[in-house]
Amino acid sequence: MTSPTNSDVLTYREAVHQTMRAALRDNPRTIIIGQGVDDHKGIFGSTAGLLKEFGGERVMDTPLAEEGVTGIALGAALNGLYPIQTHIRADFILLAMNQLINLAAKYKYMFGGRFQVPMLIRVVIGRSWGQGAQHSQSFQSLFAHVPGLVVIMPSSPQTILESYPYVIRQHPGPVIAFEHRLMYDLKFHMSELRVGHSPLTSFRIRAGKHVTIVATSIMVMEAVRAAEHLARHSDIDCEIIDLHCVSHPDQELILASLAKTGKLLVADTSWKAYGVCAEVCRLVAERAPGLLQAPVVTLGMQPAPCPTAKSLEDLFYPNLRDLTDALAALVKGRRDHGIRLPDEKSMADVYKKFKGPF
Amino acid sequence: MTSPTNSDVLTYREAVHQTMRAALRDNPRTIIIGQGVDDHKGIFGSTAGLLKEFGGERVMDTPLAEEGVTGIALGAALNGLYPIQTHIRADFILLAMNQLINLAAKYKYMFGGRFQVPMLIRVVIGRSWGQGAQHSQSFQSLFAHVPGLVVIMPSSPQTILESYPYVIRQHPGPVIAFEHRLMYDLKFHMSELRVGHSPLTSFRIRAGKHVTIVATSIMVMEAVRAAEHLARHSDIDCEIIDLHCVSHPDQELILASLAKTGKLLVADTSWKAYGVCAEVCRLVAERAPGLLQAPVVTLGMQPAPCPTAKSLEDLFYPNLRDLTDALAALVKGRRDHGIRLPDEKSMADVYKKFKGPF
Amino acid sequence: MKTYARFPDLFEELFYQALRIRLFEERIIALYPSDKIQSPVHLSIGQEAAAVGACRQLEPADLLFCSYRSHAYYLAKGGPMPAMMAELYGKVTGCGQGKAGSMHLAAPEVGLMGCSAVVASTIPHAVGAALAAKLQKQSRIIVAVFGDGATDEGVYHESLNFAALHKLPVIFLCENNGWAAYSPVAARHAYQLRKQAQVYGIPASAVEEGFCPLKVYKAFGRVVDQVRKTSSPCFIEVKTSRYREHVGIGDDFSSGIRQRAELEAWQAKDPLIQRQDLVAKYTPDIAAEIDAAVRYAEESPWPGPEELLKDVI
Amino acid sequence: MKTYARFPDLFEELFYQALRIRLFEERIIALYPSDKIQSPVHLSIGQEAAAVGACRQLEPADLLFCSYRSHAYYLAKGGPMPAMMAELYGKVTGCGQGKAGSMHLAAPEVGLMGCSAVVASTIPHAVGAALAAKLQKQSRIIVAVFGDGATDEGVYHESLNFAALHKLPVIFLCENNGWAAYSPVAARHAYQLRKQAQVYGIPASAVEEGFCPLKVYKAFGRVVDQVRKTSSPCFIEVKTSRYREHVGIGDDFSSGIRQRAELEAWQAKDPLIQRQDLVAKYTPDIAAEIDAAVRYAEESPWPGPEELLKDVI
Ligand SMILES: Cc1ncc(C[n+]2csc(CCOP(=O)(O)OP(=O)(O)O)c2C)c(N)n1
Ligand SMILES: Cc1ncc(C[n+]2csc(CCOP(=O)(O)OP(=O)(O)O)c2C)c(N)n1
Ligand SMILES: [Mg+2]
Ligand SMILES: [Mg+2]
Repeated sequence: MTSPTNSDVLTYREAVHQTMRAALRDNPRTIIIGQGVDDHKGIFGSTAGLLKEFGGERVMDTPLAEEGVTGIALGAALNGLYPIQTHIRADFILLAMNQLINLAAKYKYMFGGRFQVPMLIRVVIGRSWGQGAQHSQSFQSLFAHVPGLVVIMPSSPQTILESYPYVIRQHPGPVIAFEHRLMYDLKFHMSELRVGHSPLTSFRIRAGKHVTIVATSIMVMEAVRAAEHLARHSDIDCEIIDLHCVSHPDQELILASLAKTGKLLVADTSWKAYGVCAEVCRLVAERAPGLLQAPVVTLGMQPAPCPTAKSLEDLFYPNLRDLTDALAALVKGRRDHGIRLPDEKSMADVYKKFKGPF
Repeated sequence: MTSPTNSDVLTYREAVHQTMRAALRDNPRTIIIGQGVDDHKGIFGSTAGLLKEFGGERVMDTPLAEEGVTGIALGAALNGLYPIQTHIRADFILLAMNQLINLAAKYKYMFGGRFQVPMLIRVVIGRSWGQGAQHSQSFQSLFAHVPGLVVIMPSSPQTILESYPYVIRQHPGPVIAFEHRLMYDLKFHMSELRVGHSPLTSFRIRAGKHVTIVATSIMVMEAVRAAEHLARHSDIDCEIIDLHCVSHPDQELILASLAKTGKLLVADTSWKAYGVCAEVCRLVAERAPGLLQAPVVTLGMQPAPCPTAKSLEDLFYPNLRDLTDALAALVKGRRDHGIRLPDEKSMADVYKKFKGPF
Repeated sequence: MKTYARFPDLFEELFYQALRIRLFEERIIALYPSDKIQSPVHLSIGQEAAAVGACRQLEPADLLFCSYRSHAYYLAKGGPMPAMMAELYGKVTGCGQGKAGSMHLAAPEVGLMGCSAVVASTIPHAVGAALAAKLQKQSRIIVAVFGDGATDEGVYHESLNFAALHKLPVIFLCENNGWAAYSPVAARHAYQLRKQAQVYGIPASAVEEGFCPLKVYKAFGRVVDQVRKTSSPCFIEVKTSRYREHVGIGDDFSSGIRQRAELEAWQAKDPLIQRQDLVAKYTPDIAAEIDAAVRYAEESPWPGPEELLKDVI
Repeated sequence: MKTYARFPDLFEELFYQALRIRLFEERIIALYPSDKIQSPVHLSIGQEAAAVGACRQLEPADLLFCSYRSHAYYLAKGGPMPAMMAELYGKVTGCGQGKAGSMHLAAPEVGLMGCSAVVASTIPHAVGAALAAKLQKQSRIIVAVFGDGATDEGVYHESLNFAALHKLPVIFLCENNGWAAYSPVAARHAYQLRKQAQVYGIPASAVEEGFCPLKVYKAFGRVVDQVRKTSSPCFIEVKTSRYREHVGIGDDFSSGIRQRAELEAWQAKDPLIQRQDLVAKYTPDIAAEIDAAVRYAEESPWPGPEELLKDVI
């Protein structure tokens, strides 16, 4: 994999695909295992063509057996393979919680450091177009609660190209990566890859003066769009932190930003309660609540299962307009801030463009 | 069940047992289902004797099949039964996450309100005496994150006698109750049962001026002991809130208390990150960070799997001494607060008395 | 559902029901490009006979638990067509008030107790409902409907074992279309479905001619009789063929996953294709019914904001 | 492990290994009231022959995955006794540095790749290790050891299926002691263990005389040969008997759960009880080895605070 230059444009899908291909090519002991990794759809294209190039033993379809296959991946890791396991929807990982939390997370510690189980579990978050209650969940907090697991949420091709090769080559334990289905088709501009330190941390991706946005996954992209909108239509200058490694965020980065801005908005892909929104609030409340010049504002899914009707789905997820509005209100200190909000059209190129069926 | 008077003394086990027996007696459609509910140990005595009184169809042992049995309980609820399911260790519930989160939590909403699945899932948290990494976890936050589930953590016989009959008779959906193994053998003084409102909320169980303690499960008992110690050995006056319904806490109660004390300590049975500690911080950070006169202090398990050696286990869990020390430091605003701390002996009647093997 | 005073015979009645499902789903295909149905659809086209033959043997009190591929069962068990179309449109008049979509149909009033998009996850529900039926001495039987892929999952083993252990009145109805998404059975099963059920002492039979609703009806009738008589579980496999792609309205040919010949052999025996006389005879009425359902869906309102947080607890 | 230059015969060698395990666990019983071992113990007393007979057939490179009831396998596969006793004591010199306790023994240097307190959870690990062995063309075989209760779990079905599908060199070794905690097999299984494995095309055999290490050795040898030859999975059931209660050092009689006669019939055939001549012959050496292990454990330090957060990631 060569380091892309500034002018490069890549889709999220292409970035995942590049890293998957490189992983198989660079290490004969890497396998990709999961339902459908070998079919023509190839997990939304992220494993497309790899069966042909590397064969069915290394790009391995499985029966529907999430708990069993996760245990199999773990056992394979104990005997020398590097397994990359896929879940085409995060919702299905609930069938593998025992293996991930009771076994994978503990395999090193529980045996006094005698084992390591390096493996990557790729999990795709679904959203939009009637995915509904069981194809839309975003379970990062369930894993980030548990010591022994590293949980990342790549927000862009950039973070994928930085994180996946690092994890696959160097990280000694299980890593769970939540990818976002809605970003797969989107083109992103690439910057120089940040190298020289572990990407299992958080990143400041925009400097600003008035408010700190801590965001995950697709909400990072929304945050950038909101920040650009506000830069165009107001004097509000947003600083954005891509939380990225939600299990091991860079606390100092967040606190330093907050020290500057005094205002914090957290935007996550899941429910607020017991989620990323709560965890970031813990960090601030425990370490420096005095930095807050206003209450923290949080955005996440509404506290309900995900409905299928578009009219409800549109309310269920925070959108660019909600985010911009919340930022403006937070910075201006009042709801009637008078700042122009993005219109429907400006959102249409992302989630409004997504069409199912899956 | 008659309302106990002030002078009554009851163990946690007896309280659970009373409610289980009453549930079977009062409604012929109630069943208790789980591994070992019918054996001579009867889930630490909580179902002892019920097989004999109510028969094997209503006190039903099962194969080891957590996902299947949870689904079976849900299906039984859909066809008229009230199932009470048991997990002798919270750790095993990871095998039933799909049924609980993808199905039970969503059965009402996902079908537009056409179904209800009233059921009680009793889950026992293990601790001490070498239970180790897989018999010691406390997964309340994994469920409290998910809309559709109600999660309670009874801290005493009192809260059991208030909550379980209410849940069993009146609550229309799934409730997950985390019981704490270490409290089973302990005798508690009973007060008049608080009736007339839903017990699916939080309770102020001690009024105080200087610090608000929000605690769950066995940490409530520890908080009371710490508060009593501080009352004896210092001028510190603690207010204690039993969070109890961790999925639906009483936010106003916490904020009102904090408005009075200005200081907050959260003590939970699980890890801090993405747990109860985080969620209570979210509440404060979103609604009234200005009430905080000092950073929030949190206590929970250390960020590791649970080790078995006693020397490590003692460090892994926060104990009465840690709690008292943290409270004193928080109220006095300095670590060298000079207040006498509880000694080993004062802790010996609780977790230090517990002997395995299970 | 429109009922005919009298069909000339049972075959035609069943044919009618199967055609009704097929035309309904073909209407979905026609509507899909309009983007009015924003919901992943798993079509039963090719598999209608299983639902029709089975449901015709069931009483209203008998309960069904199904998967995301259950348009056919909803209609065959008697669920109202307008509420289903409205659900696909995401309207508040839908059978799930617009919260369910295609994958979570339900019609408890006729015994369809829920459909889940998590493979195999409703199988234990059927077992549990059967446990409740037994304990409450109800005479109803319960049917779990699932695909061959669902049998890969551990919970299937747990469910078979529990049902057999407690002698519960449940039928395990496996629609074996040979595929789980794009994985063929041979890539997933080291076992043979009926032999596996038999290991649990569960009588197991199969219908090879799953294209014929009458054949399914007869075979399923034997199973229903047996379960009613013995109050113990039975397994039945219906061999069938999914004409469309796993999800959505396309097919599997362009991708090279499946050969056209595989389908054509099946279609050559499919009465809904072969009996154009009957298709012609019944299509007009069915089309009118579907038109009405579409109209109902089109005219119904979206769920409003007040629905968003309703029915969570 | 103390090795004798030459046992008179294989029977005595196996007897010795089994006795070593029994005496080790009897020492646990003796020590338990002192509260020095603060760890739930699941004793293998009565079941030693399975571990001894099986492990004697394995090469050092062959891998084992076990459950919480694995003192016997740890010792039989060659794990060092002092590190095990130290682990039970919670000392930093333990095989898991005091973090594992009785339920999570491991000795990767001799192929014991982990034990889990979650029933059935290591079965797929063995399958995965066998997959890795196959892909890397290793010649080792992998053994999953589990109880009859573990076969209740869905993941067992998933594991059998996967192993059979991919023809993996794994042996499923089921210690059938008739009980899962206090539930007898009949209350849990609608299936027969060997027939179930055979459904997946997995050859299945059983050892009825699970009290005899030599019988186990021979039967297991046939299985090992077959797996090495075919590079495909096999299942073997060892009928056995747990003398003590499920967990802890007591028995099951006082509770009325089990009849003394059930055990006595088994014990009447148990060489560790019947061959008192051999017991007398080997006890002194074994006792000395155990003494040394206890001394090692007693004298070892506890893990210090610096261990608490080590090895998490
Ligand atoms: C637990 C789970 N794993 C994976 C999926 C993705 N998925 C949806 S349908 C399907 C195939 C199921 O095949 P089968 O049970 O035969 O039913 P069919 O679609 O053929 O009717 C898969 C893998 C899922 N929905 N749930
Ligand atoms: C998943 C899970 N469910 C329940 C338990 C509680 N439990 C521990 S051992 C055991 C019985 C297991 O029986 P079996 O597999 O036959 O092994 P044995 O103890 O007889 O050796 C049970 C139910 C557990 N540890 N894990
Ligand atoms: Mg199929
Ligand atoms: Mg057993």
